[in-house]
Amino acid sequence: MAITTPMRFRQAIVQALADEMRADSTVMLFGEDVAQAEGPFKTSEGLLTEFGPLRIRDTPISEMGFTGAAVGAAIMGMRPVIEIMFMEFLGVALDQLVTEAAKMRYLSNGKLSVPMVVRASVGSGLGFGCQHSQTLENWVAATPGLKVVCPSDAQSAYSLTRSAIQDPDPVIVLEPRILYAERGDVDTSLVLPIGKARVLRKGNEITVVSLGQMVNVARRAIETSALDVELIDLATVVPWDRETVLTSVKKTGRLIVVEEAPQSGGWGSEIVAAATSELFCQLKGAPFRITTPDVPVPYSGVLEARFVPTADDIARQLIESLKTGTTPKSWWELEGLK
Amino acid sequence: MAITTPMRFRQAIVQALADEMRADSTVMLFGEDVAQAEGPFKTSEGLLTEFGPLRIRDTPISEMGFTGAAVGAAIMGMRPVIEIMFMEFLGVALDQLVTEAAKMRYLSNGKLSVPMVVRASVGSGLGFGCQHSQTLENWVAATPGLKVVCPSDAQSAYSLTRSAIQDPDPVIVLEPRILYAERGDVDTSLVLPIGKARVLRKGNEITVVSLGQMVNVARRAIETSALDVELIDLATVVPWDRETVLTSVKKTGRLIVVEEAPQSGGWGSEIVAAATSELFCQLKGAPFRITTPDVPVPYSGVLEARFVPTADDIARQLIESLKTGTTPKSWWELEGLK
Amino acid sequence: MSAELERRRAVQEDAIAQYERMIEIREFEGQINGLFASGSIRGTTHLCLGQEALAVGLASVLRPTDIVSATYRGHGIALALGLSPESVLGEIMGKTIGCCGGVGGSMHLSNMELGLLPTSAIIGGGMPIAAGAALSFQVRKTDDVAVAVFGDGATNIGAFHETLNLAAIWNLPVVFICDNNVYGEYSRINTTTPLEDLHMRADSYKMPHFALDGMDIAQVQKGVTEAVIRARSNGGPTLIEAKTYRFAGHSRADQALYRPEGELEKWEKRDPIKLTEEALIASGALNPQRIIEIKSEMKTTIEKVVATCQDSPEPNLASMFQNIFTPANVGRS
Amino acid sequence: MSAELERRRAVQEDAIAQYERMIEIREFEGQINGLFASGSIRGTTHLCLGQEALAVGLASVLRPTDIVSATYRGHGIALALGLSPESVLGEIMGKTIGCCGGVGGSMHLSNMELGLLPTSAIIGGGMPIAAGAALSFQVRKTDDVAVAVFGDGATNIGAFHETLNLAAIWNLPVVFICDNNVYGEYSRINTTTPLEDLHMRADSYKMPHFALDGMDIAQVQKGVTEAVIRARSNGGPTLIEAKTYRFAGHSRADQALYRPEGELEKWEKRDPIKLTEEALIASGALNPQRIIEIKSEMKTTIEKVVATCQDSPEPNLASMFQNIFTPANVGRS
Ligand SMILES: Cc1ncc(C[n+]2csc(CCOP(=O)(O)OP(=O)(O)O)c2C)c(N)n1
Ligand SMILES: Cc1ncc(C[n+]2csc(CCOP(=O)(O)OP(=O)(O)O)c2C)c(N)n1
Ligand SMILES: [Mg+2]
Ligand SMILES: [Mg+2]
Repeated sequence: MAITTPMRFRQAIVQALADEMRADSTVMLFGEDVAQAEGPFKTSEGLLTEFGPLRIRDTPISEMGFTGAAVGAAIMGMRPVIEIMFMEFLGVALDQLVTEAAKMRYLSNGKLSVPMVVRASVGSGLGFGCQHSQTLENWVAATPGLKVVCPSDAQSAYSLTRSAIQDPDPVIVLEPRILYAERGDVDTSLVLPIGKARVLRKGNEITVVSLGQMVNVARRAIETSALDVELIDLATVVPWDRETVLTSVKKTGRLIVVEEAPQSGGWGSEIVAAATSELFCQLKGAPFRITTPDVPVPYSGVLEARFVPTADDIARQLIESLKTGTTPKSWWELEGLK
Repeated sequence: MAITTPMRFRQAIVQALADEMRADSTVMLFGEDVAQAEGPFKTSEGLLTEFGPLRIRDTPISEMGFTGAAVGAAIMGMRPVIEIMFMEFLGVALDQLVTEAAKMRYLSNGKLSVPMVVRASVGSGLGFGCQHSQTLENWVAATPGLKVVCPSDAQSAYSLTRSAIQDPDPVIVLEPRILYAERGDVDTSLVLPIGKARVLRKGNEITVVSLGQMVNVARRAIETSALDVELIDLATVVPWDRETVLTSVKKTGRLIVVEEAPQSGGWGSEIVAAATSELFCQLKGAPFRITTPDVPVPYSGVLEARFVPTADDIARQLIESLKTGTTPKSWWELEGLK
Repeated sequence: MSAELERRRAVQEDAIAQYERMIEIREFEGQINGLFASGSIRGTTHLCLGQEALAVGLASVLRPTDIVSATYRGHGIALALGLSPESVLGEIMGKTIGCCGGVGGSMHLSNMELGLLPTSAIIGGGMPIAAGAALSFQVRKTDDVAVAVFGDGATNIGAFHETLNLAAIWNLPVVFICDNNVYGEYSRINTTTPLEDLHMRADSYKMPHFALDGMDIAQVQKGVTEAVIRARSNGGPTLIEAKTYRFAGHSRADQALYRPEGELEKWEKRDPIKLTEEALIASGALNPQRIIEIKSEMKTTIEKVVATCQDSPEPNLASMFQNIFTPANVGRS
Repeated sequence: MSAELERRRAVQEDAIAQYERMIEIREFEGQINGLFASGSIRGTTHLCLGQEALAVGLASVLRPTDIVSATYRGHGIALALGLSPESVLGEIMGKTIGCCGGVGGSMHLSNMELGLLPTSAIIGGGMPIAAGAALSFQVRKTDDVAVAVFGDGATNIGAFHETLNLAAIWNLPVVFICDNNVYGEYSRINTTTPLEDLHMRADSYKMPHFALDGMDIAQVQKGVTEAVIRARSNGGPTLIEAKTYRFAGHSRADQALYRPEGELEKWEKRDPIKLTEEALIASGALNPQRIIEIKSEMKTTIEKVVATCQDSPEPNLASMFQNIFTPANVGRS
């Protein structure tokens, strides 16, 4: 029987970092306030003490500089992990990931690899306002050469972080900030490979694909709906697990993606489009996405609570779509807000 | 009858800039080598001479600096146009568009607007290698607050550039670099509003949606296929013209998106997903995308010529999909390359 | 003239009003932690306790047509520029009464009438925007100036470098004010920056620069005035380093336990409010009795503001769909 | 030892070999325009004519285990570091014989055995990467160094600023070499940068810095050696400004008509090849006759290289699908 330990999501990250650093002396961590202060979100607690200032480092506020430094260190055989406090800050450093790191192996004729990990906190729900609450998967999603994962609970935070560090190529780990304090049971021997989705609940009527903080909301919705839904935590956004998702949709004939990304341009379009192209004849109803509206993330608690799809929204749309076979209206269309 | 003038795509841009600058003294242009040298792609020929150094300016190599300067100048009532020589260079400045400009109106409670235009050359085909050939629509596509257009010929280069400058909000104009030298007829009185697709060819069997440099390739494919295809130049990527596209798909029952973006994460997923969600019951065959493969843009002429979908590829897939109702294989799947 | 413009004019003209505004800021910031504890505020917030002289000194020197770009640590600057305490606290509480209707929050205060651009939560984000505002003044040939206020930590981000260079080569009417409060988040500036006198970085752009005592409102006024006059008269940009100190932690959660012993106490001896009181008493403009009254009145005022904001309605759902794009097409043709 | 490592060793040891390599670069670059005209090369290309002393001087001082990050203007540095002319020209022609199998092109030469990172086409892009390589040396406690070569124009991009600050605060073993060839594209440096001596910007990071005459290979060797020794012995980074001049236009299409009259001619008097010849003749190491022979031999060699590359096969379609991800999982566990 697997031995599990209860811990918070953020502690699972600390644990994964520590376990990797113990196993491999080339693993190092740097970012703003990750060393002395042990991380703005306490995701590096104890690491400076255990691994010392050569491997655990605070950086100046220079995302381009230290992201690029990770690229260079990785090329030379280190396995740097960097922390981007809020995903938005990659807006000043995206070049180093999309246009440098992702292309380095190609441009070396296969002579080098870039085994770096970028950890970035993402998402809404904590009242951080519109410049600190986006998910922004799309910034990195259409980039051959990058891998992108997103844990949804303490277990996947632990296992995906380890897989990301072990991966020989650049991996971006999107950490839903709202989950840092959540508790879960972690089996440290469980491996979650990159590129593999997690089927969290078996079902035959509808396939729901979700990611990050929406996974739990989708699960609650499914439970209240009392429908026979298969819930897939996509876990890896790039390259996403076509096999698991398409096998499920083949079985259920119905696909709903539940995502925090905006209606326009969110990652879920990729899943819906690919599933439709490949399985058109086997679909029993319109596949669709349940998303956030096309608005900047609002600050007010009242508004922000309504910004992400709620379990009620999702349950309503699950039930209605099963009944009608068509795409139900979003809550803001229902309320005439757009 | 409309009076048209023959000109090159890049000249149409010059003309649009000049016409706007004559009409409005708040319009200005800055970027690297746009003044003295009249633009690395000669898209500002004659402008310094006519409008002088106050309004036409060379900048240092500081994309973050001058993009942000455009945001500030726009807020204060100017209509700055900036030139980003290659779209990739926004990788060092994306913050100013996605996280600043797009949110400014929201964060001022509607008290300010940001009437700026970002012109950025995009795409493959000229042997510029993988750091100077991407289209990267996805960097800006999931951002409420930004508009994104992409001309496909001299006429739309002229008309969309003018509409972009006249627009009160930030607009990004993606200019397919390979088209700069192409000739076309321009009617300077023709207005192409932002958000409106262009139906370039009426048809009843299949709807093809395309963008930028792929529009002409798709047109050639349609002509050789001898099928009754409706060709839509999407023209605006955000907010895309749901009405025109969905009306067409309602009529034809079939949708194919032809795009230069990579198979994973490209903008076409949005169109396929939305059309499927809304029109599922009216579709007669699998909607699908014809894209570039998930590889960095290769340099070699032989490889780059094969990187974008060819007219032959497209024609084959049009014909096959009409016959089978399913999604045909991409050329690299056919050739067993992936 | 709007009430907020009146508030602005007050600090422009009168030393007592300036002192009162400093007290207002001190009182205002003092309320925030309690409001967090009671659940009236969520998210995060960044107090400017100890930095009141810079905020008010700056506001007293500028015109409302000048433009200021500041940061998430912006309550004090907003109040100093004239935003009403209701519109600032209301925004922090996410209420309709807030300057941004509640959709912005603590990190994004703004008021275009008073020249406050939406404050940025991205380090360095506001700097090129300020330069752009200055560019517009230059092209239109007004004599307004733009001011960018940013922290010590911000001097290590690329935008700082690009903006200063651009402003210098274009000779823009902009004043860069580095509010060196010794810390960037939990990092003491000397652990991230090899240089002690940050204003020296202006040499890289052949830009005039100097440091000033940011705890002394008179020094702030003198220094900023010098730079503003240069900017107004086509003399180009200036980099000012205001030496200040952050009396509170970086943000809500932070207790600032990383401070070397005695450091806070040393700086508290130069508390800007204390220094101002001493000066006003010395000049005879105020007496100790009046100071006690002002503080007590201000306490009452701010308590009322809190009550008003707490009673103000929550925004309705429609408000999150507004103000993304400019309505209709207000373009020219 | 591979033939390319032999080529590297040659320039490390011998002044004549260094001179020959400079001639090789000159000859090589001279061929490029013709190859464009004949359609053998597409895209764009950036010649380093006039900058041969910097390339060869640098390569002569470094070890193959040191790491160099350079730019799209990288043919000379690649050849100097030891890449064979076939692997450089082959890459520029997009052939399988190229160092990158033809998928990279002129702007992206690389050879990890010789310590050349893929050159970057993004201004400033390679700078933090070099710092990162230096970081790995520091953590692993080797005494290798990393070198970042970049242009004058690159000193205005944010990455320059962030990288120098990071390298300074971490005391990284990295040498920054600004190849100030007076122009960034079509802009003379003084039109985009208020400072003339760009190395002075290192003062912002308390980093040692100096200028050197980039036309004189002995000066290059002396200056780079000083910085490399400092880096190898834990002395941290240095910023060197090599004063050079770009004899050709910015890229293929550019005729450089924007140059002030007489400027090119003035710099041509200090042609690095001429200066090297004078020095070698003065020291008796070479005579004029031998110089003519070397040039003529090199001409023949490069013509053969052109022929070889022209005969080399085009890549097959499969090659564009390779080397995106590392095959299998070569991770540890
Ligand atoms: C680009 C970017 N990187 C990191 C952060 C996170 N962050 C917020 S405040 C802060 C410290 C800034 O320090 P300083 O510039 O000294 O300003 P202060 O907070 O002291 O006023 C950091 C690192 C950010 N907001 N933006
Ligand atoms: C971020 C970025 N902005 C702009 C460019 C376009 N560009 C290519 S070369 C160049 C000039 C660079 O000048 P300099 O740094 O002096 O190098 P040189 O070409 O003279 O070697 C520019 C602006 C780029 N490649 N990357
Ligand atoms: Mg600070
Ligand atoms: Mg140069």
